Amino acid sequence: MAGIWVFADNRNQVLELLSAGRSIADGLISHLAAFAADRQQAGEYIDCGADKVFLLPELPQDQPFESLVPVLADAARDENPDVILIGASSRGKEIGARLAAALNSGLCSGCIGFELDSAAKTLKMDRLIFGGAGVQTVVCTQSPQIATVPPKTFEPALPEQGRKGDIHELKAPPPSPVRVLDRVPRQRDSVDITEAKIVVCVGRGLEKKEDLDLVRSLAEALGAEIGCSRPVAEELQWLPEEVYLGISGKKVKPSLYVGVGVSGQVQHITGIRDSKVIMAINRDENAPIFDAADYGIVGDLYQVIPRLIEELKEALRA
Amino acid sequence: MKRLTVEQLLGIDKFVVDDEEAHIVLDKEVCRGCAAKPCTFACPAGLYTVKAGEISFDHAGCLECGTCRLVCPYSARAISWRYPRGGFGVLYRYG
Amino acid sequence: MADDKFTAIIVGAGPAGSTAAMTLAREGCDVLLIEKGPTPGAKNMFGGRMYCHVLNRLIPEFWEQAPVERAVVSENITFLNEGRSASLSCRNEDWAKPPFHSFTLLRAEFDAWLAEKAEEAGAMLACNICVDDLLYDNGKVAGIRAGEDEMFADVVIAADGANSILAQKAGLAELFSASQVATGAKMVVELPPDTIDQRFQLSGNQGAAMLFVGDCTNGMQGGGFLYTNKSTVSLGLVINTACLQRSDRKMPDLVEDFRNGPHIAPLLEGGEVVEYSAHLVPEAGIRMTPQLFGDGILIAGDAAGLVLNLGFIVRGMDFAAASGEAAAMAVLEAKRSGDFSRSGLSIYRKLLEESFVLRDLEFYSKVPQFMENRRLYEKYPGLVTLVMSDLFTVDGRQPQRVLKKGLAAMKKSGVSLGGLAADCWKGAFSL
Amino acid sequence: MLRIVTCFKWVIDDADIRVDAESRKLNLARAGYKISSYDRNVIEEGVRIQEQHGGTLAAVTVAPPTAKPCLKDALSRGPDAAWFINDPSFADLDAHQTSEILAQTVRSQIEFDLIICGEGSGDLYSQQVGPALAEKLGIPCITWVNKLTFDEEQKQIIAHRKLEEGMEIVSCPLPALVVVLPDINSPRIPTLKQVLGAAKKPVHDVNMKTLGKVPEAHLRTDKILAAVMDRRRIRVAGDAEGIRSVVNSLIREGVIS
Repeated sequence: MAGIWVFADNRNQVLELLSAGRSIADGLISHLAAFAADRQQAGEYIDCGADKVFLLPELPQDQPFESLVPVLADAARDENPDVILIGASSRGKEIGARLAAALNSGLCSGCIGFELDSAAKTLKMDRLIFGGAGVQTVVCTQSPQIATVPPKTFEPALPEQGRKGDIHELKAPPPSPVRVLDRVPRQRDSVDITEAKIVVCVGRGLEKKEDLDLVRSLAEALGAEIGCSRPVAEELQWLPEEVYLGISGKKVKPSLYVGVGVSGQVQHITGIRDSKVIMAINRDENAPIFDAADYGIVGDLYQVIPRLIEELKEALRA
Repeated sequence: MKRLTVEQLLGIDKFVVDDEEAHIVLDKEVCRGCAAKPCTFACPAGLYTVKAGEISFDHAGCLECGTCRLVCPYSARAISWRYPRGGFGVLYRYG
Repeated sequence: MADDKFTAIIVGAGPAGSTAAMTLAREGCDVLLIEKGPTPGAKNMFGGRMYCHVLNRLIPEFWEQAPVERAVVSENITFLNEGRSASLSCRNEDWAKPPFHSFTLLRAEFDAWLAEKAEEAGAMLACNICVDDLLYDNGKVAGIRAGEDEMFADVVIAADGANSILAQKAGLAELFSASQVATGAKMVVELPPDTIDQRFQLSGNQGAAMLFVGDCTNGMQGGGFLYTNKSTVSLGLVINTACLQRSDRKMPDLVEDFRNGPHIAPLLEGGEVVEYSAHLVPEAGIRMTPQLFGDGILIAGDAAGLVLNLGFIVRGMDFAAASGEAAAMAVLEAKRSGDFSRSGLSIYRKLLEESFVLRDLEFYSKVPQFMENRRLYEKYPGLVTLVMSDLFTVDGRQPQRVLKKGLAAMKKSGVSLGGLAADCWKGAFSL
Repeated sequence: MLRIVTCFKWVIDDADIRVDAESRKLNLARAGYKISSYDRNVIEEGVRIQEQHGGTLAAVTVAPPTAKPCLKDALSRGPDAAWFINDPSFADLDAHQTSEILAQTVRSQIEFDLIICGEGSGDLYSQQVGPALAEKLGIPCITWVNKLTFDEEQKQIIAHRKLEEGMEIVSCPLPALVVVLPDINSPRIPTLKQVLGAAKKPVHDVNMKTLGKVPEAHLRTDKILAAVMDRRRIRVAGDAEGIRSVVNSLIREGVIS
């Protein structure tokens, strides 16, 4: 038995992996299998492309999710899948690494894209190395070919009416010596700049602390969180250290980054490079940020921002 | 060849920035009374700038030459200067 | 050896410190060499060239193993004035043959190599350590403090560079004044080796050295330099720090102006800047030499201001290495007599006087003062380039005798005959 | 007595990597090496636990022989001894090979209660070696830990795991392997005496003679290219017209609504 397996500890990532897995399964004329927490999820995954769903056993309260590894390894030994895609959440990364070791196979961590060689039945997988400076293309020489895939790498699969699939229950794992004593959910109200959809970033082009109000009104118009470059937090201390972006600070990947008076040193750019769209406002047309931006507005931020807010309000009202 | 700004030049260099301890600390009170502010011209890294009439300085990017404390008319009082802690600061790949 | 007592603790693994450490370790002394950078050389920069004579004596044929760049065969001095320039060039192919005259080099690699030689000789090297203070015993320097740690030695050699923190702490020197030093800023520009060969008329291991006077410093005391390395070019400015104090142009802008100016840009076309660095250069010669020794302490290299700038020759590394060696010899002598006091170490000065170090600084003692003459930077580059370009100009007008052309150019440049004669006399007398 | 083993890697300093955007080649010619910054936290955590509970602390690395300077660096940070598992072929190992070589050496030569690994290496950042090593040694693994304590009475460790959904506090008897996050501690800077002391600490040289053979790679690297930032670099003036065109583009792209 072969197959393409997808596994993640959360629904969204399973759906993303199902769309990636579907293309591989079609290319290799194989079937697609997913892992679900319950029957309802199993049904959804089948609708979204799974031909088979393994139902994960319910774990005792004091067992960590990762104690499922022996169950996954046993299932893989039974069915010899060709490919296993794992959602690269924190738990997924551990599970992937241990599973690859247990199955004596290779694992491509942080796979950001792949190319299927249907003849050789191999995946050429891309991953970032050297802190994002390089892209390494690897092929797993063992079976199964395993990869962990970061969230949002693929679009989620969409449900299709009338799809059918098998549901297969997995047995409970042996008890893990790692016991959960407590779980503390994350505080949702504290601002986490790395989660923001839109980030407005303040640089040294801002002349005084009071002018942050101007930036705040822009952020409000955009529905953005405010971040800053290193000196604004470290030296001027206008904003807390938790929001400075860069190689030594926070790394963000919002859908829109707006740099306000940010010159764009490499160290800063490294922290924002994964943004979907980068926009910059700077008086200096030679500022390096413009080379790293999709949209650059050359002008004095004190004149540009009020106009920008006006245009935004008008455009968004329409 | 493209002209480079001093920020771009410093961006090429390698720094291990000491976020805990600044090796150069200014007494901005003294700087306020300094009209000439020669540091803003002499610093090869251009780290001394005037913002809203006040001197602004960031120790990240310092090339550790020592020019600032020699050109400062109020040196002893305005600039507390020492080398960064061991292992921190600028690291030349060529030199 | 007690665990924390050395014969000598040497602060700074540059050419002075590493030479001292190597010399002492070769004689079997317990030596600790302390460097604040993660590797020796990581914090060091210079213009770009070392004269070979000292190192070749200490490590015969060092070029066989040391990371040197090119052997300089081509020496050039160029006066710059707006779009005009006039150069004086000299070439000697023998300089690129053993025993070699001078090498261009890059300090990050070279200083690491020299420190390794000291380690091989038996010196203990500790990197990433910034020495904070000196320790005293009955008024005599007895060791150093770095953070919480104290380390003791019979003698401390301060080879900690132009900012000479330790010499000041020991009360042997004042903080150098701005007029005694220059600020040097340099770019390393990467170019393919054959491009460098073609543009500077070099081949094989040959290198070129170029000095520039005039516009590049905006008329301030100092000059520009260019040294060719294997696959990079070192380019920069050295400007007297006191002049910089009154400058209306920013130092980094001056460096970029120089690189992008009409005289340099074609030489570096297509090159990529791979480093920007800056450093102080002691330049007051013998006048700025501090007390070179005290009870339990010696000062060497840049920390002692041992640099010689003649305008057409700039020497620092050979002075540093030689002073490091002399400091080591002084320590050995003090060890023999068991006297590390001020008088026991006073032989250091004698050794420096007997070697070329203080001899040459003394010989050229009037040069630094001569160099302070503003006409050298403000007037003469204009005069020389004007005279020279007139000499080569054909425009169909009534020809004039060279002398007349010269006098006209002097008038235009605002130079008086008397002033020029006096400056020539001073130059001839001091150089 | 608690026997702690810390694993570290000597990696290329990514600050020294130059990128040629046109050929997409990475230029590593003048790149320096350093102890992977994640592993400085690993060693510091080992030191911290040893300070509180005593016992031994070893530092282990798998590297080519040219990585020798890493030993003095690692030992100056506190471990009592180092294990230098080296061979010229160890320059480009994949996570499987590294964890396999570590597992072989630890199994046959190093007694331990607690192994500490880093979040990932500064170069390849596979984030696999820790969990894979635990699996190969057949010991429990606790990943993404930002607080670690040892309960001497119960002979177990208590660890705080930082996960997407929040904190998970777990206990585990020893022997075990822990993967720590950089925010678990701030590595101290080695002092002069530590730097000097490092030269005198024992280094166990483990080479092919002891290892027998190198495990085969499970990942084949086809190519390594520079990551390029493909940005559109559209530039407009800061007037009403320019700003309006940018706003319209942003709306069209669906990044603002």
